[in-house]
Amino acid sequence: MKKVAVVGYAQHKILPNAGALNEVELIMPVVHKVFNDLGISQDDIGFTCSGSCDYLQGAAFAFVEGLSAIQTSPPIKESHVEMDAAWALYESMLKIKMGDADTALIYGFGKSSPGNLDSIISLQMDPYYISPLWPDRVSLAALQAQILLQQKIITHDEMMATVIEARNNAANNPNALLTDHVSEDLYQADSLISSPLRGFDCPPISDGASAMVIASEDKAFEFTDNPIWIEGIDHSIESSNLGSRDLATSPTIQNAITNLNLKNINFDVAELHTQFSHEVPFLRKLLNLTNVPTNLSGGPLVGNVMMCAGLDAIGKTFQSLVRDQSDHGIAHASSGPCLQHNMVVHLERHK
Amino acid sequence: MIQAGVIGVGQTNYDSKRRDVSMAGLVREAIDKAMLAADIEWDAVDAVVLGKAPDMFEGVIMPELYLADAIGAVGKPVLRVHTAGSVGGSTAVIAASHVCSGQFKTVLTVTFEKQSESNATWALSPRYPYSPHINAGAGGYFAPFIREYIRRYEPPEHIGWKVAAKDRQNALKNPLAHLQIPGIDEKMVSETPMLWEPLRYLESCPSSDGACAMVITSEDRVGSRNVAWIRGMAVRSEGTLSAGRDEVNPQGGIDCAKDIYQQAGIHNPRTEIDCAEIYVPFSWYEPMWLENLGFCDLGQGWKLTDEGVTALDGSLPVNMSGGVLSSNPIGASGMIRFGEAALQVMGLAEDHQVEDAKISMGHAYGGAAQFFAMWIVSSSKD
Amino acid sequence: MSDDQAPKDYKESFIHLEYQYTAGSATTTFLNQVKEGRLVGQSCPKCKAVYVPPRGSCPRCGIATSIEVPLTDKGCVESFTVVHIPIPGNPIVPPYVCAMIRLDEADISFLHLVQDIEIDQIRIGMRVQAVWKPKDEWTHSLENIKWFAPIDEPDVDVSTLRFKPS
Amino acid sequence: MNDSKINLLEAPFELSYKYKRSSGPIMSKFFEGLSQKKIFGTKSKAQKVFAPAAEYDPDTREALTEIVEVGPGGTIESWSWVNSPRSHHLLKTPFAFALIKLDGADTAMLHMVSDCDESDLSTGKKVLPVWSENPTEAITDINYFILES
Repeated sequence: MKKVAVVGYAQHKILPNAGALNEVELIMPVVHKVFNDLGISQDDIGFTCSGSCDYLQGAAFAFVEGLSAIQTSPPIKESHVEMDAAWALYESMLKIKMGDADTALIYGFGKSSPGNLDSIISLQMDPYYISPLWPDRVSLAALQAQILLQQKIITHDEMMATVIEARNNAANNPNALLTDHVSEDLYQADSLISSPLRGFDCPPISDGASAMVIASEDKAFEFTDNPIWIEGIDHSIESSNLGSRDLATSPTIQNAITNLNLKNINFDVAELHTQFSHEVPFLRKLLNLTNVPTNLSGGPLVGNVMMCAGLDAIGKTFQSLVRDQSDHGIAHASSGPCLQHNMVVHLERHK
Repeated sequence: MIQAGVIGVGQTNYDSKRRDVSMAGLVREAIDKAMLAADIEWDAVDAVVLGKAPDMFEGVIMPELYLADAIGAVGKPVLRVHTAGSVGGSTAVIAASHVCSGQFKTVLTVTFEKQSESNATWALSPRYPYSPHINAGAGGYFAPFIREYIRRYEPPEHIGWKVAAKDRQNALKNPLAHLQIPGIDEKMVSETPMLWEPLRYLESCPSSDGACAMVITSEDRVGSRNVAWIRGMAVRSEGTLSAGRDEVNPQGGIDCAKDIYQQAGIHNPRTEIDCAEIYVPFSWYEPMWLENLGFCDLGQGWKLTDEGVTALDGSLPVNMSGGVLSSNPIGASGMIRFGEAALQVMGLAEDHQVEDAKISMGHAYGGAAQFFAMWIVSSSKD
Repeated sequence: MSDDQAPKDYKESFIHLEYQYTAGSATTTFLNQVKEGRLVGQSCPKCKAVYVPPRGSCPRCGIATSIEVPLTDKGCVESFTVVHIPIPGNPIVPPYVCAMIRLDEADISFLHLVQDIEIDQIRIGMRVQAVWKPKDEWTHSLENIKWFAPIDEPDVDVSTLRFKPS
Repeated sequence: MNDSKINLLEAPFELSYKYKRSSGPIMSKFFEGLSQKKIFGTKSKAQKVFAPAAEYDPDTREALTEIVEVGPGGTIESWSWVNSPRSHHLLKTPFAFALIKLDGADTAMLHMVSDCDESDLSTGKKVLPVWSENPTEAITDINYFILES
């Protein structure tokens, strides 16, 4: 099977409200940025794939609008997932592995500011039994947080430390939306939105876009001296029946650990698509990352572009490995309530 | 590239309202049939690929999350594809890519729409601020392209009626088809009310509930099963409001067809392809796509239709199943084309079987005639 | 949630979501001009294609359309359909003509109405001009143009309209 | 194109639809039951009881057809207290979303718990449904659950 490398990644500055910018105006700068970094154009791209969600901005076919940001003459090989763009990366990787393309452009975009994300996310749930009760995204996440706390898998202190660390790390991330320092006192004084989650435990409403270029073994070195290889990638989904899941663990993360043989790898860096603070210590323990620098970008707690934050975790890991000349990175993308669908990516600098 | 083939196709019956089932039940009905046809059990399924058109049709966001249990995906990778009307076709291509990449051996893919849950026109056309009241539905969007085709090549008016009657006559031989209109003929079509000139009521697709599933597997897992080998597959996209597009004969369709012919070693599609399932939601798209896909020269497509070449007993039967004009669960409509193409070369198309079909084509398009997905399947591997 | 008149075989599930629409800079600029009775497109700095209404990009080239191009309100009917059925949410009474209007100097068309002519007289290539509402009714919408009406100029051969990059 | 000087056009709009849901045979029985103040689950071949009545077993992937009555009481498995209900919440006074394992079931049901304080809640607490006076064969035929006194 062909090996596939990440060769470029660009992220729009995360905005609280990108009102002035439509999806085209968000996507185009990041696509141009990643092309310019690599000295390439759409003509060098064999496959293009995007991730987005119509309901975020309330427009059917948001991705069709977004495609206007891309050069499509002559017509391009292109597809779209109504998922986080991390899954657009997955699809693109399959295209390269099968030999249908040597290179791929992946982009994701999301504007959460136009709508009410809480009620929109209710519509991800079972439409007969659950969404008519309009559970919001924070309350759903809180159900898992409560179980993790009760079973002492994580602690309140770990959640607080996660928030403080995320804000501190954000200072080094020029694209982060929230960079204000949070003290222990400030955290403790914050009100509970859905217990046990405070406002600080939740990600900000964010608008943005990101783009990535990946390439086959044959092409990667034409584009960059620093390809970062997708050494392993695995994803799987858990039951839609929230009440039948064991929320104290994650069988899909366990799948990835086994399938990617992660046990004996010493990771230098990790970026996790953890939208809520409790998910960070939970996943770090599951993935054996307690001593691995995690979410150096600040992660979703300092900027959470829906449909893009999973791709961003992969992109930020790529950037860390290039910048620090380190060897092994692990990235995680997620979808659905209480980490229902998880992807784990093992990135490696050396071939 | 790893060889892959379709070993099972499963379809629900299509109807305006499948009120007897939930969304999960609808999708599962197609899956159960596909797995039975493929003679596999759940443990053989390595990944699931789900496709459907906009989430607003059913008001369920990212429905792979809600459907994970029904589609048997728990513990497995699942991908959700959305490429507008072409989605059923692109979903099949992506499912096959899972196998051809070598990552997976056997993939279950399923597409659906339960249009009775909402009104398609509403779901696609909320009133947005600052936008004028011009929207006239899908027919209103495509009718001007059809009028331009007619202006260019001056075909007689009855061509559209002929396609509409032919596809519905074929539907009478497909018990799963939504529209079953006994005695349908050109005259009946021509007497139905005009909707969007030049399109009459019976020249337009219905709105349907339904699901279509397929099992695609790699060469080493086929065993002694009946198989439709995937000999070529491709997708192409054009920008929506892009200067210089020819909406009547889009370059994306031309390029996509050339790509799959080259992969399959087809030099003359008109003689080498035995039959085709082409995405024809409005009657005139049959001649338009025949030209776009290189079955004939520009301006000659309507003559193939007129001469009966595309009839079930013609030399290039098109839409043997009744096509989109007879069943249109939008998200599944493309995959039905791909699956019906496979059934033909597997010899499983029953009453609408084309005798001795060995090579067939599945085609889907979507958006503003800008998204294309196609494949060639064959009874033989090379 | 459910309604007593509803047949037994389904249940109603009411979904109500509220959004704030923001037009984006290209659309805002365009509609600000429309409010003043002007049609201003944008052209691609690379291939020179002129887009109206502009959406801020040239999908041919994948670049921003930064150059403003004032346009006339005259053009031709690139193609059209006669809509005979009522469309939910659309107040216009059928039959009416919905046409692809190609403004002079523009390289894409947009859909609008054609009136002030017998429906069976409308043809592809026919020259038309915008009929504006009274000025005091102008808003940020192409509805400031009531419809396009024929003008006494020779028809255009639409096959010559296809954009060729310069 | 990033001209912040122009006054951006903004306006509210809404997506407001009534979707027509058909429940299929299993969920129809569940909803019929609710309207008669009964809660039904489904039992798998391995005797696992899913409540509310699931159509498919996520693990064995079998279609579930055997209907069994459960509840109406249950125990709290997890909860999240919402002190200030937000615009889309059905209850306008403080309440909890909770995962409730109904008596006789092996899986939990997501619903709401109200008429109590947060400090009254804990895992393992017994709850009872408060039934709607105007059942419509919907999940909202249970208004919410209350703590068993």
